[in-house]
Amino acid sequence: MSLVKEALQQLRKKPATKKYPKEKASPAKGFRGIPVWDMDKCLLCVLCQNACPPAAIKLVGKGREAEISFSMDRCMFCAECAEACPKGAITMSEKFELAGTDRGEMVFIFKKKPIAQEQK
Amino acid sequence: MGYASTIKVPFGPQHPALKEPEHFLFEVDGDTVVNVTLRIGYVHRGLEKGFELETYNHGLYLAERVCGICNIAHTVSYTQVVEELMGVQIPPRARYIRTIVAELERLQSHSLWVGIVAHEAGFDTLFMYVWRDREAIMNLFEELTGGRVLHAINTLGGVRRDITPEWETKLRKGMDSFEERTKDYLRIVNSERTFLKRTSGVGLLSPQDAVKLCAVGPTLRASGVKEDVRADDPYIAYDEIPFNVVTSESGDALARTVVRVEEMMESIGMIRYALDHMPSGTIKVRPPKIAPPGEVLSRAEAPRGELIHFGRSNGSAKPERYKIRSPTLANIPALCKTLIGVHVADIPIILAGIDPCFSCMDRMAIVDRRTGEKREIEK
Amino acid sequence: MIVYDLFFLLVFPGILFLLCLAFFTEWVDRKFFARIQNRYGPLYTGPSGILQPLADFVKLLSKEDIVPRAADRALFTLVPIFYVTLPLTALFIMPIMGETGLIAFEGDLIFLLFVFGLMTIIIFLAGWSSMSRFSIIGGVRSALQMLSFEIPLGIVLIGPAIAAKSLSISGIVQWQSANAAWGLWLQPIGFVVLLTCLLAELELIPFDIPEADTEIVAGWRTEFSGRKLAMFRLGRDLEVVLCAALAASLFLGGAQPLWLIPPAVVFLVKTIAVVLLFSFIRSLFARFRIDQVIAGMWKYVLPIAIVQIVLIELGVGV
Amino acid sequence: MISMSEVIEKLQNHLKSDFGEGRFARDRRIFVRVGAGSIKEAFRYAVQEMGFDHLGTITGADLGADLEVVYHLVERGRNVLSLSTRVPKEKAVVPDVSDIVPSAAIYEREVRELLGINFEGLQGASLLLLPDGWPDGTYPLRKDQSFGMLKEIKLKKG
Repeated sequence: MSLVKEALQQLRKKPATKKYPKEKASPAKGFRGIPVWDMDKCLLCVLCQNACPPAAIKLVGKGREAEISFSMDRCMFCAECAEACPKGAITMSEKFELAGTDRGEMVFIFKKKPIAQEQK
Repeated sequence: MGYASTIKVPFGPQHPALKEPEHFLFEVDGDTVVNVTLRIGYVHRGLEKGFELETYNHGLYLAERVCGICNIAHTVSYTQVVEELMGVQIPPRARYIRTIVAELERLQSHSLWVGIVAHEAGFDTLFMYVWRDREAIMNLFEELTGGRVLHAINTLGGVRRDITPEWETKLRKGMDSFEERTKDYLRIVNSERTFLKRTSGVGLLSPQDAVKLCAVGPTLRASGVKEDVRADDPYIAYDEIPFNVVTSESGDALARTVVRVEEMMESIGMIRYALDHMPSGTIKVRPPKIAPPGEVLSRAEAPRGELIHFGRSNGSAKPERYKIRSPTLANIPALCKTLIGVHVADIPIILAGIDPCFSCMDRMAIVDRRTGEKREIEK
Repeated sequence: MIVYDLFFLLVFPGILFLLCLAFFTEWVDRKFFARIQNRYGPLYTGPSGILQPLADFVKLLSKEDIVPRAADRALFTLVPIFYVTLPLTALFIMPIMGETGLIAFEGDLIFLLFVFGLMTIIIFLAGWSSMSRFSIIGGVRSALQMLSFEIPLGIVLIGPAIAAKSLSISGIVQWQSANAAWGLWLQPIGFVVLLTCLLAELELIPFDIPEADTEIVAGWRTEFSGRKLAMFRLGRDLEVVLCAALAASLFLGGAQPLWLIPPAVVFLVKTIAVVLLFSFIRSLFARFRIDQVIAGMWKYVLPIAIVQIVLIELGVGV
Repeated sequence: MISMSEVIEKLQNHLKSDFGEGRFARDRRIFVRVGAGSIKEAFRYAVQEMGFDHLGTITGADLGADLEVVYHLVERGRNVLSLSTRVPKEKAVVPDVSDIVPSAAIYEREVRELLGINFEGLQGASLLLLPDGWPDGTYPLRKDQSFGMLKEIKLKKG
């Protein structure tokens, strides 16, 4: 019978669980979500590709048109790439609802913006 | 056995009492267990072979994923082995942060376990309360390491994130509220008569058997043997942080519960002490890429018991042989011993007694208790 | 007048009302039990999840209905039907509309005891006919549990009958409204023993050994699926309504008009109160082992029940 | 708590000729190599006389030419003695020690399954860690087995 007092107290308290689809818990500040490349800072060096343990990052193509193809289904959100990047171009976003049914959609391509005409 | 031969009751690989796939085949005579046969390997992923193909840095993430609940213990052991192989000395502040995170994980793992034992005994309300309070620790982990379960905070040469002052205040506040919740659980666990009826005197393990069968961790300490890797063979910062090893005399399922809850109280005290005496300075040292030939054995006190990592390097960037022996594996003979001669209804509680973490254990091996009569263990 | 009888039989205090009451009590039980455990309980089906039990029922009806090869097919399909009809028939003797039930005859209390016994046999047959290890163990356990709580239940039910000098539940309710005295104040011990035995009958937490999910998967219900499982869950809810109505009628005065409030509403309030009581007790305890239950019932609950009867004989509670 | 040099010295005069070489890498860690013939005697001596009664684990290793077995023994939680011995790959037979420490059967089964070292006296032939129907003769932890080869292994049916 040792729980009676506690059980009655709980009745008055607001439930600790959240109504998930309606109320969403926002992740903490330093949360390691899916990595995002900021292509302006990116030097297209392959440091992140070598640092990634499950080899989820691949640099495709050469020169300015090269693009980073990041396959999210291999990624394990360990933030090694963010640490290895000399220019800090990779940041771990806060998105964590990443479930999907089609692995094809899980490959993200990051390209550099084409240089505007007047700059040439 | 005469006419009434034993019937074989399969437990697992999918069974509500087992959180992970394991197969126990119980020979039940009437309502008491006569013999248990164990078949494991359902989550064996060949990690040891994997270590040999990965560089040291990437092997860290393999070690972290051996087990979800005690991954700090695995990364602490792994980094110790590799740092000793490479001859790297980590800064004192990193040692303290590792200890704090290791103790926090012990809190999280033990409270998870208390909830599961309560659920096995049908005490669902305590299960809900304990797991609700555990969320506070998971949130603390999320803020510090960025991950609720897999905290990639230990790395070769130190830790990746430093403890900021405001996180420290949150930690202290979290510890205060968690402490008095733990006192509450201790009171409930010791006083709730229905829970006592289901756990006291169930699954007895005598000290002699515990030592003879090489049991480890809370299962060993609940039988009255005072052995804890943190006190006997201190690693990271455990030699500078005072704590007392919790033991209990009765060696039954209740003792294992009480020992774990009291260990949570100890961990809270240790975290506070570590926060007060936190040295300042850098938190990371750059490790070399390759390790000179050598072999190192590191022992850590995972929440479930003594965890052994044994690494051997051959001068290249990849380990030559890496062996992990997890605490659940060492507790299996003790588990099989306590399972003989109990009621069928008590099996889940005794199974949960050693806090089995089969993904840890499976990563390597084990045993089919030779069928036939009970003589093997006393061989 | 047939129309009225049909209406009474089929709609108001009859089948339709009882089914809705069964779903409603399951919803109340799940919400209250959840609130005690600091969570919300059903939320999204209907206003604050009130249609969840109905949704579960309909979902189960649409699910595949597997009969194990080794099962005794005839018995396997008959048992769920019995499990629903038995509590339904027993509920007709409960006074809901006024102080007399739809069918009230001298001795319907004994008929109720017979129905309780039959229910447990049906549960045992359910476990036995599905021929799987877990359900056989579950069935045997439910039979063992019945042997332990049936006698104290019988004794304690007779208490109010002796006080009211009538073996019919309606008679007891009328006696209580005549003397404006609730059975609870006259025989408090009887109420406590009745609650314990009803918990054992309903297989709620301290006594949910026949379907202990962490030990024998789902006990005697393991092999049932689809429509049969839907019937079992409905039967369980009806059984909860039956036990709550029994406790309300015998000890809390049952369906008595209170100034302007019609007796049916009073009955509803009392039954829901008893359901809440069940739910609260259910959240406090861990599960006993079968040998502890049998020993406990015979050593403690039975003597207390006998003490209660002795007290009434001595004229304490009349 | 006997000191480490004492441990090595005791083992040395107990095993005399068969004592390979002993060293300690750091405090509380002693590595001793022993000849294949007297490994069981060394193990029994360490467990029963010298108080190393807790068997941590048994590690198997493939050294190319021969196979190595390392027994990690722990003394009342403090000193760890790693007794190792080498056995040629063709005749990989090591005496079984589960009669001294019952839980040794656990680790011997694994080493036998993954590396192919045969422990004579170890009963029970059913596979534990590897899936049923694993083709015997292929030992996953051997250096010659690569991940690619292991992927192609088809499990025997029945």
